[in-house]
Amino acid sequence: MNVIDIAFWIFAAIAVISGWRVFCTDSMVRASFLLLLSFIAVGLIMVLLNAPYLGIATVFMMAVEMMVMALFMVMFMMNPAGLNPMMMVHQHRFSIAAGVFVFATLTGLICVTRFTSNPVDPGLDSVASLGKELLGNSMLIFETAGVTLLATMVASVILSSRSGRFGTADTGAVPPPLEPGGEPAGRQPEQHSGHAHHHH
Amino acid sequence: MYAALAGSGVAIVPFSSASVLADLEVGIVWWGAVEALTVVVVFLHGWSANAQFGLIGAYRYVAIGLPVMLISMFMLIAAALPAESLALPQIVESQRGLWNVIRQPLGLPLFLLLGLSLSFRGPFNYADSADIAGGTAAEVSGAPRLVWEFARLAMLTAVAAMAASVFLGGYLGPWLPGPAWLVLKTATLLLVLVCLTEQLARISPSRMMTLIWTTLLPLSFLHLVWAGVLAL
Amino acid sequence: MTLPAILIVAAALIGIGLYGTLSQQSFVMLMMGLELMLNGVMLAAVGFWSLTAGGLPTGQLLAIIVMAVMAVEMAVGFALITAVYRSRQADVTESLTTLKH
Amino acid sequence: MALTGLVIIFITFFAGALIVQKLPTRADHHQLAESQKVPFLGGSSPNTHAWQRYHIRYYSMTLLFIAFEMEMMFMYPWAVVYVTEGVKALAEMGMFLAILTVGILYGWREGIFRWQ
Amino acid sequence: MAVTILGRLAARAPVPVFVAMGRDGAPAIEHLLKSGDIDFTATPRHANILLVAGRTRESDQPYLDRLHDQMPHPRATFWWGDAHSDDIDEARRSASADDPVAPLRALYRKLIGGSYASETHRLSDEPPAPWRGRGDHGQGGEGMMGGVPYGRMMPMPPTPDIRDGLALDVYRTQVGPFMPYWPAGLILEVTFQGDVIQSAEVVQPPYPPRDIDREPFDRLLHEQTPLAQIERTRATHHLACIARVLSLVELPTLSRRAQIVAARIRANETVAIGPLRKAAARAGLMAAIKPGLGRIDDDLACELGGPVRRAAGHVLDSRNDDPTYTRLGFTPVTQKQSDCQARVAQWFDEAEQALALASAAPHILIAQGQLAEPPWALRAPPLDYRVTELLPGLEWSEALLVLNSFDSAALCRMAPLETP
Repeated sequence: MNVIDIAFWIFAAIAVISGWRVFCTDSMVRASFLLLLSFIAVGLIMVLLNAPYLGIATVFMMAVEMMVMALFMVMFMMNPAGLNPMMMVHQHRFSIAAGVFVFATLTGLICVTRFTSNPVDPGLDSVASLGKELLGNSMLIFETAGVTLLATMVASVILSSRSGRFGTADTGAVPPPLEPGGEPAGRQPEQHSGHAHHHH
Repeated sequence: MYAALAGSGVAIVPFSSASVLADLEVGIVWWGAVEALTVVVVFLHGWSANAQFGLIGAYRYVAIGLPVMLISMFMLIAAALPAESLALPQIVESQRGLWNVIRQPLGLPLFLLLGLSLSFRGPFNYADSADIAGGTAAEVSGAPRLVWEFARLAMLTAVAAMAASVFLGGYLGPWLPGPAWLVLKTATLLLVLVCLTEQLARISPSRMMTLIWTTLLPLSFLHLVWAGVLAL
Repeated sequence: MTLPAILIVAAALIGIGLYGTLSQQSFVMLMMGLELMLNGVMLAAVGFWSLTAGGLPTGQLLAIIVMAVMAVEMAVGFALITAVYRSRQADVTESLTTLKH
Repeated sequence: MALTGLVIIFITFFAGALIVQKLPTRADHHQLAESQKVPFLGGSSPNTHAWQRYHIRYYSMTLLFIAFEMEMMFMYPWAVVYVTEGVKALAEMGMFLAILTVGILYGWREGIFRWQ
Repeated sequence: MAVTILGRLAARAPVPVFVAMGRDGAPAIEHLLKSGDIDFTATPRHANILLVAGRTRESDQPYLDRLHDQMPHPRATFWWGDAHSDDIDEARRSASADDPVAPLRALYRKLIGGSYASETHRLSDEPPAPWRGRGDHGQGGEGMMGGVPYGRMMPMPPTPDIRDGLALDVYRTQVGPFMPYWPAGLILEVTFQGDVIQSAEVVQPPYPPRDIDREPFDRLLHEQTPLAQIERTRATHHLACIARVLSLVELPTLSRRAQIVAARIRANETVAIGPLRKAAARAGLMAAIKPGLGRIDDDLACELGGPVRRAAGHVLDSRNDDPTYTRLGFTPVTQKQSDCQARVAQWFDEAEQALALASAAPHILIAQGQLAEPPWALRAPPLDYRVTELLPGLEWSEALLVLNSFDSAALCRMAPLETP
């Protein structure tokens, strides 16, 4: 049980516990930053598996994502600081069963299969090999990733910003009328905005 | 926490060719992670006080902190091109012949601007400015405030040390031993940063955000292309 | 640091992520569950890459692509939430019932 | 291991900062009076929580930022192998940057870099 | 033992003071600025001494108590200005004439040394929303309906936002009378969504302009006064407004320099404003203020009069029909658009012009007559236009710029008490 193993188990414990705590804390902001803690732990495990670039990149990427997650959470959730207890859970038992079932099957599979073991030689410069790979024979993946990122950018901008070329976003889509210029066809969605119950 | 981040920022700076506190193979990526976590920490500092002014300061800082992180990454990548590695000791070694600040002129000024915005001083003071009555530090007094101010200064020194090693060839220098050079360069950069604090006025966050995305980012693209062509 | 240990941790993360996704009502918490699952997948990928695949470059590429999936999924997810909120002021899955009946 | 040096320094700074913060309060055990905890609003007292849904004005900028962030992830390995790969890498990264700049120009035209 | 060494060190440090600007507290501030070892803090939390400069209204007493309680121990209040009950002992009061620096330093040294007891809190100690135990659905927790650290009501139901249609929670609060760079005494009921102001109403009008600015103009009503003195007061008033705008755009050294120049002008020294203006321009003061921010239409500018009217481009100035001025070749200076930038530029131009006039005619006397421009003649009627109609849709820092771009007299007329 040399130092690396101990470190691994510590990080693994942090990751799992903070992951579990994420779903049972009231306050939203605390949940997102607990998730950040668990991601940092996973990132550090990756560094232990001598993939330093991936590990630190995970920490870097997740810090940004959790920051944005916290921003959005505070923007949309009812009481972001969890001042009143939040029991926002439905189909509770079913989800617990699903989670445990998946975990059990996976561990069963893991224990059954025998893995060939040829560990990576620590001297490998992982970043250089990744670079050669990106520019080398998997350049196609690299460019398609670029195009998908562009598609995400455009999609997220259209969906989230109010100003659009064809009128603002909250004018709502109206079904076309049966005869031109008439009353919009189809069932009118009930006007009451589907705002959930008020916490009073 | 902010102090711890600043400390780890300094840690990856190589003091001399042999000794470096943390010979991380991917130094620059860790500096990016430090910047991202700083944004998170400053946001929490503003959020924790449950007061309106602290909140305004925290959100304005995140609005400016996120795009600034991008620009600093472009600068560091441009510096890593000739060095062929992300590790800081190699970057410093690559500057043995010619310092990066001469080869890539645009790098140092932009990186210093980022340093100011990272520790929210001068024209980038969106987190603790006086017009929101002290911003995130509005509700803090006594020892916690002392630590907060110390952490801001520590982060400024971390930025100065980082800039010195990436752009001015950290410990390279003819006569003096390695670390002496590094301390000298970091001190000069700190002096430049502190003088820079009082020069420019602060524009409103929304105009600053537009300024960053529409002018500083294309500048960093140009800088990167210039470094790429040069490094061929 | 054996591979089964890493995979068990990854399985645990995936299990918790699934529980979170299914049980939480609010969109944002649902997305956090997804993020956690993807994180478990990435951990498993790196585990395989370093202990069985012997440093095959495509293994790392898979991890980077999983990270890209995380980012894309999160960006588009939040954009959808903003659009839904702008029209319906609803941030809880319960209140979206137009498809039901 | 590279990591150990980093983690040790992180923990020492963190612990140092915490100790300095907790040191003085141990000495003068002043119990914070209730009226001292009021947030500062220029003298007047707040009547609701500040912890509520805060309408950030740059939400679409953050979404675009996450997509742009992924570019950084791809650029790090590119930077390392750039010199050995030569002009081919420059052309490829040029294309990658061009694609993502189109995204930013689109965002700029949609005006998401202003306070929404 | 360590604490005493630190204590001695702290005693020598500059005195952290939070200033609650009263009716005419400005002279005290100029004294403190010149002395240099007084450190003005942005919040009471960073200060040990609350300096109440000038006379405050009776209605401000609860706000002062709240400010006093927000200060960390060891704390004390220092009343500067004479309209206060004499039960406060000598160490913490000083007449408006003499210089407050020495007593402040002595008080601070006593406070740090511990020989002076820190004042206890004035407001009641129990939380306003007392904890009524755990509710039936498990609400409650520490501070019922309020949580840590301060029990307060839950937010109001969301209302659609004026700028981007997302209906999120609205944060309605009063923004208080005593804040750095806030018109002294003004209290606004502001509703925020995020950091953009949705709507604002005046709860309490600001204090009228400072007496020392109005004194020469009042004296002119009934006797001859030297022209130089009138122009010098005009210059100091404009410089004080400029100093506030400078510190709002994060140029504290320039703003301190402007205030020191104003103090020296009041002490009749000849000082040039040119270098100050060039330094402000170089630092990008004009670029920092968004063009078109706080633009007001012409007829309102005409009613407000004074520099605001000239900033809107009207060549009306009561001085140009006065014989002595026309002999000195006086032509009113104007700007074109009437927004924040124009008003600041107008202040600079007028201050320079006033100093030029003052130096050109040091001992000419002006005949007795009605010369008081609207900003200095207070008795002008309040307008029905509210300054708070300018604020909705503005981000907080821009709103502060707009508020500070009007001189205090114009603000008083535009923000009278709301008649409920």
